[in-house]
Amino acid sequence: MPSLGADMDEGTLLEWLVGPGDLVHKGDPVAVVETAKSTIEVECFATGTMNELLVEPGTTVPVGTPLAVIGPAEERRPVSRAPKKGKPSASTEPSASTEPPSPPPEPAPGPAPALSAARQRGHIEAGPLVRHLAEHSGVDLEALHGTGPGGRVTRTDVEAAVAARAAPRPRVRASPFARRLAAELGVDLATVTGTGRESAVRAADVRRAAPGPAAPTAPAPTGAAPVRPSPQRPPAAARPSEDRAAAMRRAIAGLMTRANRDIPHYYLSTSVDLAAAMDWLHEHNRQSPVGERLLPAALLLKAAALAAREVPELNGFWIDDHFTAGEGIHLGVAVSLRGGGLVAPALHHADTLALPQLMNSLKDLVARARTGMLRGTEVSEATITVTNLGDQGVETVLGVIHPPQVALVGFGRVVDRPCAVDGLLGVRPVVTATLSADHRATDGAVGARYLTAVSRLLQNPEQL
Amino acid sequence: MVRESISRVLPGADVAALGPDDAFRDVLEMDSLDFLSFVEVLSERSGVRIEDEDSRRLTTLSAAADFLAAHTR
Amino acid sequence: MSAARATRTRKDPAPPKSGKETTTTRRSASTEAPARQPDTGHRTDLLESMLRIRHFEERCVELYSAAKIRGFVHLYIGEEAVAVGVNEALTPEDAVVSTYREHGHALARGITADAVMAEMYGRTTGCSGGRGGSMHLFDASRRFYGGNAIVAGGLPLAAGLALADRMRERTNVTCCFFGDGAFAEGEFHETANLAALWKLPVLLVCENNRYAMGTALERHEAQTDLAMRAASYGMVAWAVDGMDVEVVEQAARRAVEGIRAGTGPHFLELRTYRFRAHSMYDPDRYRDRTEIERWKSRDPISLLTDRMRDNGELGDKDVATIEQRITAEIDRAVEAAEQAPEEPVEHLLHHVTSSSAEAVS
Amino acid sequence: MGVDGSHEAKTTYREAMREALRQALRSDERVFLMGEDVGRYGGCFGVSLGLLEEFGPERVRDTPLSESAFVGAGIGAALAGMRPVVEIMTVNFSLLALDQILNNAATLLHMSGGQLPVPLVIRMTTGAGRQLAAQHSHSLEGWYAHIPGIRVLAPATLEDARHMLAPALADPDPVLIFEHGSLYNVSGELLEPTAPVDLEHAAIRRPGTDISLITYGGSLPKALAAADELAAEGISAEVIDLRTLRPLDAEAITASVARTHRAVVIDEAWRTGSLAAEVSARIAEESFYELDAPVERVCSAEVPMPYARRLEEAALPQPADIVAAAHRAVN
Repeated sequence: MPSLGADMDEGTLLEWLVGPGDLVHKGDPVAVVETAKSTIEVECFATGTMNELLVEPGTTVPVGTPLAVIGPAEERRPVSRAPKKGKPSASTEPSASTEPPSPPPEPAPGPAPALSAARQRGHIEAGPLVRHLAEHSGVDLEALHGTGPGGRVTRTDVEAAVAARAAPRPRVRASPFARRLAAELGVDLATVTGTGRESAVRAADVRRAAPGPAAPTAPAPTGAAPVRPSPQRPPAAARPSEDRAAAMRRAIAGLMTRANRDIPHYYLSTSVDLAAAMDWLHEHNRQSPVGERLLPAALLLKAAALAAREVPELNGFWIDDHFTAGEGIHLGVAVSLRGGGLVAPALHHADTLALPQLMNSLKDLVARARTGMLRGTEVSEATITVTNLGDQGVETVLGVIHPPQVALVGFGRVVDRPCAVDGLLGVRPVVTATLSADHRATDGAVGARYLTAVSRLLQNPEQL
Repeated sequence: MVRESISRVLPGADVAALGPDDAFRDVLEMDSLDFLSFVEVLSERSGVRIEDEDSRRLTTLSAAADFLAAHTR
Repeated sequence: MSAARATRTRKDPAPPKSGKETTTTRRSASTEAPARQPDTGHRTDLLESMLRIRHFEERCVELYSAAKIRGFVHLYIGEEAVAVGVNEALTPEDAVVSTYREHGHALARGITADAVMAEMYGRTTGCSGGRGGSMHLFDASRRFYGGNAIVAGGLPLAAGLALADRMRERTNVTCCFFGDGAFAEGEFHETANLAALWKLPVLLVCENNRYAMGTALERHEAQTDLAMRAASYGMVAWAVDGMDVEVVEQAARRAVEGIRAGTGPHFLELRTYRFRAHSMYDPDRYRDRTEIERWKSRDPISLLTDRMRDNGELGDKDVATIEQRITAEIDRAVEAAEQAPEEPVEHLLHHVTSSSAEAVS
Repeated sequence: MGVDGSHEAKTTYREAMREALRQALRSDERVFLMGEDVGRYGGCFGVSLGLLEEFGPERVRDTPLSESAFVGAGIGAALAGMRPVVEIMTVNFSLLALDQILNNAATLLHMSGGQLPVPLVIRMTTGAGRQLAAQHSHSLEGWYAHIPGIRVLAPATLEDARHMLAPALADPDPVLIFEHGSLYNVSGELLEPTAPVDLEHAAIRRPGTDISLITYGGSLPKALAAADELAAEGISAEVIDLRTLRPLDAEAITASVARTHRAVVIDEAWRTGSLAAEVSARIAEESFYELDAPVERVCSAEVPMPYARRLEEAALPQPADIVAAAHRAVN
C-alpha cells in the first residue's frame, strides 16, 4: 500500500486495474485505492508481469503492506489470487514489490487479530491503560481475576481491587509548605489546627504546634555549632526542662535537615578485628589503678584521630563551595544527653593525646557536656565527628554529617564474631567502623583510605 | 554503698526506685563511661579492686552487693 | 471555460488583450522569437537542468510511495521551464525567495541533488539540516531564502531583502516566486504596493499554474489577468509563456536588466501547468483529463528537445547520455541520503534561538 | 506618575525610549526605524518625534498601513544584514503581521537548520487604561511569549525603556518589545544603570518577606502601589518585575516564592491561557513544597475592553484587587 499523503496510515484497495499475468509498465495505474480523503489510482514503479495479487478488493491494509508481486516481464509464473480474508502483513516492503514476498500470509483463524495480538504480549491479558492503572495504584495484575472477554483484566477489575484495600486515614488539608515544615519539625499534621481557608493547615499553624519558639528555617551560620547547652544551669538540675529539650530537638532537626539536603553523603563500612586492641586493653587495665582504666572507646577515638592525620582531606570544612582543611585534629565526640538530644563537643588535638590523657579528657568532656558546662571552643571547633553507639547495642552506624564538617566516623558494638584467622575459624572481637563522608569534598577512594588506616592503627594498640 | 556510687555518677537518677534485681545499667541507661565511673567510685569506696572481667558481673544491686561481700573479707 | 482558456494559452501562451494593457503592461515577451542566437551548449544546459528537476521529482514520487519520505511534497513536474529560465537571469549575488513547491527552484539555483534529497530524508546533510523538509529548503550561501509554505508569506521577506540591498547600495535583485493563489492574499497586494512605492529591486515571478491547490483561477480571482492587476500597482508587468524555457529566460533577463537599471520592481506572470497533483497525490477531481493532456502536449522538456532535434542540435543518443548522467546523480543522492546520519534527539532544541544553535558551517 | 514637563531633571518613559532609538541610530548605520507614521507624524505615541529630522527618510521610514508587508520587510532586511527596528502602533494591529512574526521571524532560524538568524526588533504599544476600547487596548504579549524563537520584553521602568533596546538590537534573534501605553507619560529621574542591562533576568522592584507580587509592564506601578498599602498593614510584599516574558526568569520566581511562600500574579491580559497562567503553573511545578497558600491571579475581566471609563476600570486589575488577592493568600 503506497503512502499517498502525509496523513495516510492505511488504505482500502477498491479495485485491481490489472489481472494476474498482465504485463505492466512503470507508471501504469494498476489499482484504485481509497484513502480517508479520496480515491486514487496507484501507479507501479517497475515494468514486469503481475505475478500475484496479494490483497483482495475491499480490504483495508496499512501503508507499506505489499499489494502485489511483479516478476520479470518474460517470466510467466503460475498465479494465485489473494486469500479470501486479507490480513495486514508485518512486512515493510513497499507496495508492488519486485521480489517474491515471504510466504503468503495465512488467513487468521479464530479470534479477532487485536485480541490475539494482546494475548501474545504476556499471559496476563490487560491493555496498556489497565496496566498503567494497576502499576500506578500498586495492584498486582497477576492476583486479579479478569472479568473481561477471555479473562481479560479490565479497568473495573483494577479499580475494584483498589477500592477493596483498606481505606487510608483521611488526608489532612495542609499547604505543601506546611506539610514540608511539619516533617522537618517532627510535627504530626493530624494534631494541628488549621487556620487557613477551609481549615487548611499552614506553615504558621505548624510552627505554633511545634514546641518552643519558632525554629529558624535558615541554617545556622557556617562554622558555628548548632547546640550550646546553657552553661548557667547547675549540675544538680541536669535533667533539662521540656522546653530546652524541645528547642534542642528543633535545632537538631534544622541542622540535620540541612545536612541531609545539602550534603551528598557517601557511606563506607568495614569490620575491624579488635583482638590485639582488646588484649592490650585488658592487660593495660589489669595493671592500672581503677581510675586510670581505659575504655575501648579511647582506642577507637585515638585511631580515628590518627587516621584523620593520615587522610587530612576528611578533616575540615566545606564552606562556600570549597574544602578548608581543619587546623589540628579536633574530634567531635557525639554525646547523647539524658532526656534526649545530642551534642558533639570537640576533643582538641585528639591525635596528640596519649591514651590516658585522651581518656581523661573524654571523661571530662562527657561529664561537662551532660551538665551543660561546655566551653565555646568545644562546641564550635570540631573538625571531624565520631559517634559510638556501641553502648546502645547497635553494630553499624550510618550517620549524618555535622555541617560544615565533611566526615562522620561511626563505631558500633564490639562483638565476638567467628572469623577465619590463618586458615582456621576463630572467635574474635570485631567492631564495624563506618564513614559517612561529603561527596563534594572527597570521593570514595579517600574514604576507603581512611577506614583502612583506622583498621591498621587498631592492630597496633601499643602505638596508639 | 552501691546506690550511693550510682548517685555520684548519675546525679539525677532515681536510685531509690531501683529494685535489687533490676539491671540498673539498662534501666538507668548508663553507657560504658558511666559504668566505668561507677566501678571507679565503688572500688574507691569499698577498697576492693574490681577488675575489668569482674565488673561485668555487677549488673544488679544485689549482684554488686554479693560481689563486694565476697571480696571484702 | 477552463478548456477554452487553456487552449488559448497553449496556442498563444500569454497575450493579454490589448484593450486591457496599461502603460506599464508591456507586450508579452513571448510574442517575439527568442532574440539570442541558437546556442547549442546553452540550450543543452537548459535541457539538462530541466531534466534534473524532472527526474528528481519522479524519484520523489517513488520514494514517497515507499514511505521513505513523508510530509507534504509538492512536485514541480511540468513547471521546470520557469525555475530554469528565471534562474538564468540571476547572478550568485542575487537573492531568491521561494514557495513550498520549490524543489525545482532549489535545484536550478545550484543546490545539489544530494543536499535536497537528504533534506527529503530529514537527514543532517540536508540543505536545512533535516529541520525543514520538502517545503523548507534553504541555502544561505546561495542566498536561497527558501521554501515559504504560507501562500504569499515570502513576498514581504523579498521586499525586505531588496530594501536592505538598496540601503546598502548593492545592485542585487531579489527574485520572489509565488503562485496564482497568492493573488488572493493580502500579503501579495501589500508587498506589491510597498515595492512599487519604494521602487525596490524585486523581481516578482508569479507561477500561474491555474490552480490554487484545487481551485481554478477563474474560481478564485474575479479578474484573471494577473499581469494587468500587477501593473495597476505601478510596476512593469508581463504575461509570459511559462512552458518555453527560452522565452522565460529572455523575459527574466529583460526584467532583471530593468530592475538593475533602477526602474523598480518587475512582475512576470509565467503561464504554466503542473502535470501532477497539488501535493503528491490527490484525486484531481478538479481538473479535466483532457486539460491535463493538452498541457502535457506542451511539456517544456519536449518543447525544447523537439526544437533542438529539429535544428539538428540533439540526437537521441545525446538525450540518453544526459538522462543516464542525471539518473546516476540522483541514484547517488538517494544512496547518500539513505546513509546520511540522522540528527540525535539530544539536538532537538538546537536552532530555536542562536544561543541554542550550534554554529553552522 | 503623571506628566511633569516643568522639572528639567525629569525624563518621561517616552523620552527614554526615544533616546534609546537615537543612540541606536547614531551608533550603528545598519539600524533603521520603520513603521506607520514614525517619521513626519513623529510616531503615533510621539516616541520617534524629531528622529526623521535628525536621520532622514531612509532611516526613519514611514510605511503604508501594511503591517504584514513592513514587518516582513523588516525580517528580510534583517536577513540581508540590516538591524531594523519595526514599530507597530498597537498589539491589536500586530495580528495583521502575525504570519510574518510567527511563520517567518520565529521559525526561519530553525527551518533553515541554523542558517538564517533574524536580528530584528519589533516595538509595539500594548495594554488598556486610556479608554481606547476593544481594538486598541488588549494585552496580547502573552501570546507572543508562547512562541519559541523570539524574545519578548516588557520594559516597565524608565531605565529599562532607555537601556533595553541596545541589547535587543545586539541579539541575533527577533526581539519583541511591548510598551504599555499608560507608561509613556510616567516621568522620573533617569538613573544611569550601575550594571549592564540584561535581557535575561527579572528584577526585584521591592523586596519583601510575606508575599510575592509577580508582574510586568503596565501592572508594575499598580503592584507597587498595592505593596505600599500592604506595608501599612504590616504585610511585607516582594514585587517581582518579570521584564523578560520569554524566556521567563523562572529562577527569580522560584527564589521569591521560597522566601515568601505565597504569590499573587498580576497580568493585564485575560486570565484564561495567559502569561499569568504560565507563571502560576511554573510555581506549581517548581515551588509546590514552598507554597503556603494557593497562587492568586489578578487579571483583566474576560471581556473585550469596554470604552466607558467605569467599565474599563472595572475590567482592569487595580491595586485594590491586588491587595484583596494578597489578603486571601496571607489570611
